[in-house]
Amino acid sequence: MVQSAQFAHSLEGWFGFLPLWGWAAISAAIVIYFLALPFGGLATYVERKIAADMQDRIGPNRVGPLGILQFLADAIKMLGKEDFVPKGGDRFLFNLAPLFVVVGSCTAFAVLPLSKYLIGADVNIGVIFILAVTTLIAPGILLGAWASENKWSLLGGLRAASQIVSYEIPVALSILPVVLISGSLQMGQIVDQQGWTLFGENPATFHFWNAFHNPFAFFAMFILFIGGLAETNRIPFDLPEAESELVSGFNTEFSGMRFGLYALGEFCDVFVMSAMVAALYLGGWHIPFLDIEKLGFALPTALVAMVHLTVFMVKTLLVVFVVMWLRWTLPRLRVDQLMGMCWKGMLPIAFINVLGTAVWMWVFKGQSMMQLLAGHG
Amino acid sequence: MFPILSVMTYIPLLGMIIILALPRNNPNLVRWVAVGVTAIPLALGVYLYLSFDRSTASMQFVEQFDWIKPFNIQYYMGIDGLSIPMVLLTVLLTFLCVIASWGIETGVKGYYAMFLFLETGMMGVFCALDFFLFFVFWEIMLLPMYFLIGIWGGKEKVYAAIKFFLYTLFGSVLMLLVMVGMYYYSEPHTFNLLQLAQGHMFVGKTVVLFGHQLPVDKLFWIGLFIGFAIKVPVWPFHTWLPWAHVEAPTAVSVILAGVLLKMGTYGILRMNYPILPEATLWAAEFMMVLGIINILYGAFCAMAQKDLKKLVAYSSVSHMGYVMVGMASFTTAGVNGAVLQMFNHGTSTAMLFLLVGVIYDRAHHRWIVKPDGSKGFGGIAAVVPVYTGIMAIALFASLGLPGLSGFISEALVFLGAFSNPRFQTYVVIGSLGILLGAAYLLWMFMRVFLGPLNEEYKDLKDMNFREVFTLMPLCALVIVLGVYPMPVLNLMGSTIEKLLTLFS
Amino acid sequence: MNHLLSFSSSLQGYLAVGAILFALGIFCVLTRKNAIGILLGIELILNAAGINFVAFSKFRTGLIDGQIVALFIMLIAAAEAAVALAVILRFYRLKQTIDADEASILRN
Amino acid sequence: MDLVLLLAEIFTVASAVIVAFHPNILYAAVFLLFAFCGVAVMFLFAGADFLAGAQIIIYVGGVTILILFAIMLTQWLYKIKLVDIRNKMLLPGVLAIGIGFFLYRALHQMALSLPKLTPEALDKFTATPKTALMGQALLGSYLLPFEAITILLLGALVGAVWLARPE
Amino acid sequence: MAQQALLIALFPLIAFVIQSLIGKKLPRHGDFISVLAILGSLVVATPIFMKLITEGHVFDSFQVTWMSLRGAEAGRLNSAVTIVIGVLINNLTAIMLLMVTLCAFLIHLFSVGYMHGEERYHLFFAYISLFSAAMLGLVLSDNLLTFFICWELMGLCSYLLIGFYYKKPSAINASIKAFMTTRVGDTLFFMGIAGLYYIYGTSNFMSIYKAIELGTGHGVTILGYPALAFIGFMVLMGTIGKSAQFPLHVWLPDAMEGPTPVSALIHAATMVAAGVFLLIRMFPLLEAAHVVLPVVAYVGAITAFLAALIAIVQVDIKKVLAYSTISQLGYMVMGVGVGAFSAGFMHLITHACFKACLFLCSGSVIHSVHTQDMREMGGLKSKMPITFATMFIATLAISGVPGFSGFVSKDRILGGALAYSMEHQGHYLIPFLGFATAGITAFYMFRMIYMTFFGHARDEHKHHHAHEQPFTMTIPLMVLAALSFAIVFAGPTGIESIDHVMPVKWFDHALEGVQVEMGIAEHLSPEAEAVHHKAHGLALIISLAVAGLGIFLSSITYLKHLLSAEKFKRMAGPLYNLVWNKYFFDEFYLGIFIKKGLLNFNQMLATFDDKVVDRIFVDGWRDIAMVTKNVIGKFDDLVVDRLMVDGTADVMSGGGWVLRQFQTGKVQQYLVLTVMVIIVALFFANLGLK
Repeated sequence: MVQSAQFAHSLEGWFGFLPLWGWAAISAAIVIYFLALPFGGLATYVERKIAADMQDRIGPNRVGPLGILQFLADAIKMLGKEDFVPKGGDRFLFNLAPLFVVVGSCTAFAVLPLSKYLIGADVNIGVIFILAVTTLIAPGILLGAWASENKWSLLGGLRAASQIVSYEIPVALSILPVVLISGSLQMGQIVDQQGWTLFGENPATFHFWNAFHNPFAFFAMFILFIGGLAETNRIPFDLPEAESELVSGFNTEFSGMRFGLYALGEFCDVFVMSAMVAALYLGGWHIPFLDIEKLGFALPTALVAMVHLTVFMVKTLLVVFVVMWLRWTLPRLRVDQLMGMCWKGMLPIAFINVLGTAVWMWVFKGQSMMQLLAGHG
Repeated sequence: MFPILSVMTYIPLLGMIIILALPRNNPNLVRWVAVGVTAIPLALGVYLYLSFDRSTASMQFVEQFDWIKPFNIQYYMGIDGLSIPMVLLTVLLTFLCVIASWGIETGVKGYYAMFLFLETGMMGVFCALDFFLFFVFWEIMLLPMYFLIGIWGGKEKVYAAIKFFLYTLFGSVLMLLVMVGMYYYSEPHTFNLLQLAQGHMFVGKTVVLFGHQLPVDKLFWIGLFIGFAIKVPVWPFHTWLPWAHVEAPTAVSVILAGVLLKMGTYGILRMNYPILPEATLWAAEFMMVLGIINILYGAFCAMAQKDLKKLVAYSSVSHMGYVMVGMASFTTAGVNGAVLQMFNHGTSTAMLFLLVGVIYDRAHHRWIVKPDGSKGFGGIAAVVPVYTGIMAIALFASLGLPGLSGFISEALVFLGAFSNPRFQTYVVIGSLGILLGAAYLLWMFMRVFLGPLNEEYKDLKDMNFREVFTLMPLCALVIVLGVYPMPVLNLMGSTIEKLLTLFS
Repeated sequence: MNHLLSFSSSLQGYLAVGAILFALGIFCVLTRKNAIGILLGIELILNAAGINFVAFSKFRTGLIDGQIVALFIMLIAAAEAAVALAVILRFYRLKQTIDADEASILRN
Repeated sequence: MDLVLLLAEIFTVASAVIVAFHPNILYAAVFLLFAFCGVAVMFLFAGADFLAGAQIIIYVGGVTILILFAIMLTQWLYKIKLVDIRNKMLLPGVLAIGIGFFLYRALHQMALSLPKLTPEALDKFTATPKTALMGQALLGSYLLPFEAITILLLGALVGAVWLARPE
Repeated sequence: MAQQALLIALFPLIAFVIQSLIGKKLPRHGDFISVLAILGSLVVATPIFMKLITEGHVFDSFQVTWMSLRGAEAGRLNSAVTIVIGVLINNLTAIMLLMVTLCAFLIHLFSVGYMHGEERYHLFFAYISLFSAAMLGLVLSDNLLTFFICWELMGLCSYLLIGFYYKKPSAINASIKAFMTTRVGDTLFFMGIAGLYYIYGTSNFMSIYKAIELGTGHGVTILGYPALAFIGFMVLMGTIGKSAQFPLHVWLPDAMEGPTPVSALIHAATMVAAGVFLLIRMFPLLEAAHVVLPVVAYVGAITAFLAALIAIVQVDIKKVLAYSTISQLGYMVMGVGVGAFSAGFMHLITHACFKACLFLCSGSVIHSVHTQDMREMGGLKSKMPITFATMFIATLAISGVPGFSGFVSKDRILGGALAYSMEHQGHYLIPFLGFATAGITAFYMFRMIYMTFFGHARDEHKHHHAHEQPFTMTIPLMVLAALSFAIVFAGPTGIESIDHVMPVKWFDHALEGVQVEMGIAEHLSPEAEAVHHKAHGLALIISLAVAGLGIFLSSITYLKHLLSAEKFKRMAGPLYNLVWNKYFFDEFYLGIFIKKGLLNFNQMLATFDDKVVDRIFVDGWRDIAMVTKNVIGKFDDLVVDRLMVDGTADVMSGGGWVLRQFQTGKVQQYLVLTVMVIIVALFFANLGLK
């Protein structure tokens, strides 16, 4: 894995370019695509496997050991399919739309804080960056649906777009408590502050995971998670592709690699959302109550980075697992329930969370519950 | 530092928002929330009382920062010995009134929301040290009061509410003029009450009005005085009071008499005295005469009333006269007595109004003598002994029986006023008020409680636990302060010392 | 080429882009029959204004005030878009068309 | 890096041209989206990092979607042809060019009259993160406009909902 | 000693608290608590008295700060703002304490029997406990402020106890009358206290004595009067109210509506005597004020005489005693007024004992025959021997028969009065009224005894049921009767030979000590001594003579029926009418002053307030506003609106028609125009640029 910051630094020599992070983001994004794409593939496999387990089936088991290479086989199948555009459809947009989705979700990987020493681009507007690029998904779906010249598709697309636009608001508001707590939009900084150690140095400067910083942040995490589910069109919010109503929703007319791109984008989006939950609220790379850099002896940076990466991935994948788990647990919502829940339920709660966190920060001078408990006033 | 005064002021506002967000169909929830919300300022009030530094005359628990910078308007809160008794009275009475309002059945949400809003206004008035801020809170307070009387009041509620509103607004207008004038004439321009009180800023300055050159400080004094006098209420600005009291629901009457009236005298002591000392001395005799008129006029009118609540209302007029007399005496005992009387009248008149409310809840009228001349009540002491006992305590506290709080303050007022040779004649005339006070209250007591039982009321229920609970704290205060008033006198000593130094 | 590069990264480059966007926006507004098309033009115009503000903020003042104004422009644009689209939908329900020329009730 | 900026500008202008001239309103909307993205990149190069993020979130995530919605609700579903551009282009063209020209000229003159920043200052300005600064400015000297905008937004929201309500 | 003495007042206070809160739930409704409390007080008070007897003098005091007010002020004599209260034990206090606790204890005891089974039994004891506490507190007070507080509390208890039978309209009327009448005096008394604070800055007795001795405060005026005179008169007003002196005596007879023990304790022995006690406490001030004492004397004398006259015609046994009380109080006040304040004080003590005895006896009788009307009694002597004996002893005492306490004290007052009139020429009315009263007293008291106990039973039924009372009620009678013998006080009788026989003279020694403390020890010149001696001798003879005459007349009229009372009644005619109606004081006060005057005035003022101030001055503004509104509204409608506004509109609409031709309704056309204008503007703007 190339240290992207260094990579960007070398670019600077060529272009003499200042904002360093701008390039860093783009370059890192290119690198991350190689992480994102396998993830997307693997995720389809994992999802099928989990589904099978839950339904007491075996699931994919033919290709490779335990069927683990199934996604490769699927990919090859997709690539081999006919390039098909529906009659009356808009070819240009039909081709363009899936790219929106993939670009939108994969670019976000650039700023995910995999480790203290392994962040694609630790830009100072990291959180906003993620929010910004993932908005590209909505037009992607909408345009693809329109270009299909299909009523079901269009309905699915409209549903998806309205759903994503609506849930964007509680999601953004649920990120705000973290911003209030850490005073930064930079992913690395946000994660770094969530450390907590029982040994060694005075932990007063850290405040444990943001989820446990105060009660409001705890609730905000759930709002973020639920909003993320809706934004990624996951069950129970999968109305845009509700097979019982709309055949397959916005991607009804898509086949082959275009369909693959939609699927890939969706899974990447799931990963990004899960990673956000993990990084913003669940301490990111931090091992609970232990800071491997403050054990009293120095570890090699590479090892630290690997441990961090492992921890972060474990947390993220746990969240992803919950997402998949929910798919087989909860029934789908109706449209009015969906919107009502967003505007009447989650939005007020998110507002209360923001206000509550602000009050908490003011009253307790920014200390977390753990700090208060530990008495490090 | 923890902004305790702001918290006390705005917690009710927060409570109002919470209450407005509660479901409409669960009035008990609303009531309990209101109780909970008002309990917080009460608890903080206890903390204030305990941690208040009695040895200094300077402002305490100060919060000060710029609010509207270009006009030098500050958000300036703080309390001293003058305000803290009033603050304590406010939080206590509001808490009790919320409990006493349990019987309100219509528009519970709105009622309690307005009530909490009212508490915010009252707290703000007593804590504000910036004239502008003071004025804002003064006006804020007006609004919920208007609605509380106008919506939940009695038969002629609208008339009473509008009367109250217009009267007070008239005073507010004058106050606003004075406020602007003070800002204009002060150097540097400021609304800060403490700065205005430093140095005799307005002495010797004049303004030409209608072709006459008039001294500014006296004009200011008169303007402010009328503004506050309406709230006190000083004769002849008192006619809103019987209306408002009679038409308002019980708890609102309590607040009206217990807290709002005090704002007038508080304002005079807070503004007229320190800011315009020369003009105050100039008008001392005038204030004294008005005070005496208040005492006697209120007492005479009270004696003629047939409505129990109106009687109590006029007794308030009379009792606020004592405050005026004490203030105008410029003696240690007088001013101490006046401030103590503000507190004591708050407790005793609150008791009376609460008790009137209790009987009104049961009998649905309050006539001592019905308008057609027949007997309203009579001999009900036989069926409601607890009620009678508490009423007797309230009554005797109100008429200044030694051993209960009213006596201490009235005695101090008269001792003080008599110590000033200028006013001895007035005091001797005013002492008639003590006599009349006893007369109208005991006469009322006789006609309502004693004598043969009016058979119509033989099934009257005695007070329930909630009602006794609302009255017990006041009862205890009345007795304790009657025996040993220093807990309250201690609070204000230093401040009054500083205030009186201006006049000696 | 270098000339073009230095122009494009200077204030004048930004101003030029802003002016072009503005002109295109005006053109779009004036030529579209469709109300939504007019809206598109307006968005372009607003963006052009934002570019100018940001450009001056960077190249001349060195303060962030320009960016703040640009932010306000964005917010107003969002509000405007919402209201405009609501109006258009309403208009559509009324007239079954969104041709701007049809919106002439004011004439008489 | 100037190259990238130049590409972004060209991309922006090209997209804007398509917006103005493409007869299909939907395409115009899609290219408007691209133009927004290009402008965001320009913002980025002008040191407005936060603004760039906001540009994408608001325009791409909000305004464009709204416009697409509106188009689809009023055009496709009801079978109205999308191509709707006027033939009379001369007067608008002249006016547009004229106003663009004068605008550029006026701003250019204004730019000349203002003092230039040193290259160091320019770099420093570009490198400074703006989020915190903007936050302080919005809650400081720009508090009143900020509050006014919030009220405007609220009003717009309510108004829009009211206007678009079902009969 | 002084601290322990506080217990005396504290015991009954605690009893009051217990009784009022939980008395109803206690066994026997808690009467034992009150009795034990007052017994405790008696136990604490006795050693103090014994110390006085053995050592001849007690003095102790202690003070605590009650209120300390901070402030600053100018323009007054005393800026002291610390209110100090405390306890003062001196000879007067010691005697009063014993008297009050003893009487109160006996009366408590009596009440247990008398009030048995009454409704609100526990409250009765609560009230009289509070009363005892207040009275004892008053005695213990070393300053006028706490004195006043206790004074008022006694008033409250009096109010509550008179109105104890609160369902009886006459009782509640009497209670409110008593409270209000005394409060008239109280209010003025408080002005006096305020005056004291004004000139001395304190109301502590010892400080006042010292200040008067030093002469401070002379030359200060209040309301234009000399300050001391003002204060003296105000204090006198307090006494007049509390001790039921003319002209505020009207409440005391009505107060007999209360239970009889209350009448005995409050309205005979203690509370009403507190007024006299106040005069005695303040005697140095009265003396220093010069003008007050004669007024005091006249007030006392007139009261004594007028009340005695009324007593003759009363038929209610308690009313007779009530008027007798007023009369005797008049004696005391007169005694103080003529300077014989030790005699006055002695009469206070002796009167307390025998009058309490009389009241309790009457209570015993009433309890027995269930009526108060003497015309329905008669012949009870055999039925109630103990009651009769004790009452007879007390009657002898009040009538001034030698050998009984009343004779000693009354004689000394009369002697003092006579001496006073000899020294100050012209004041002959005082001794004259005094002697006359002495005769009348003997007359009506014996009339009462005869009507009650002698002769035949006038109401057989009631007579049949009459019976002697149980021991709890008779023992107090006997104790009080025993105290009615002169030997208890053993003061100088004015007869040298007797004085030598009984040399104890503790009372006089005690009073001399008090005079020294007050700084008014008498140093009579030999001539004055001679005058006094002569006067006392003369007074002895006259008083014996008039008392004998009174008893004689009473005996032949009511015992032997040689003279007809009815005939006298007819002969007296209008005079009888006047006396029977108590000189029409009640009618004057209630009918004219209150009903006609005060209430109408109130009604008028309230109407004025409602109809004139409120409706005209305040609501009048609304009418003015309405009229103004109408006028301006018309103007607005016709001139401003029609002519100016609508006219403008016409002009505008004409112009609008012209301009409307430009309006096509096509948005984009407008835009084209707008852009054109902008371009033109920009063009001109660019012209200015280089």
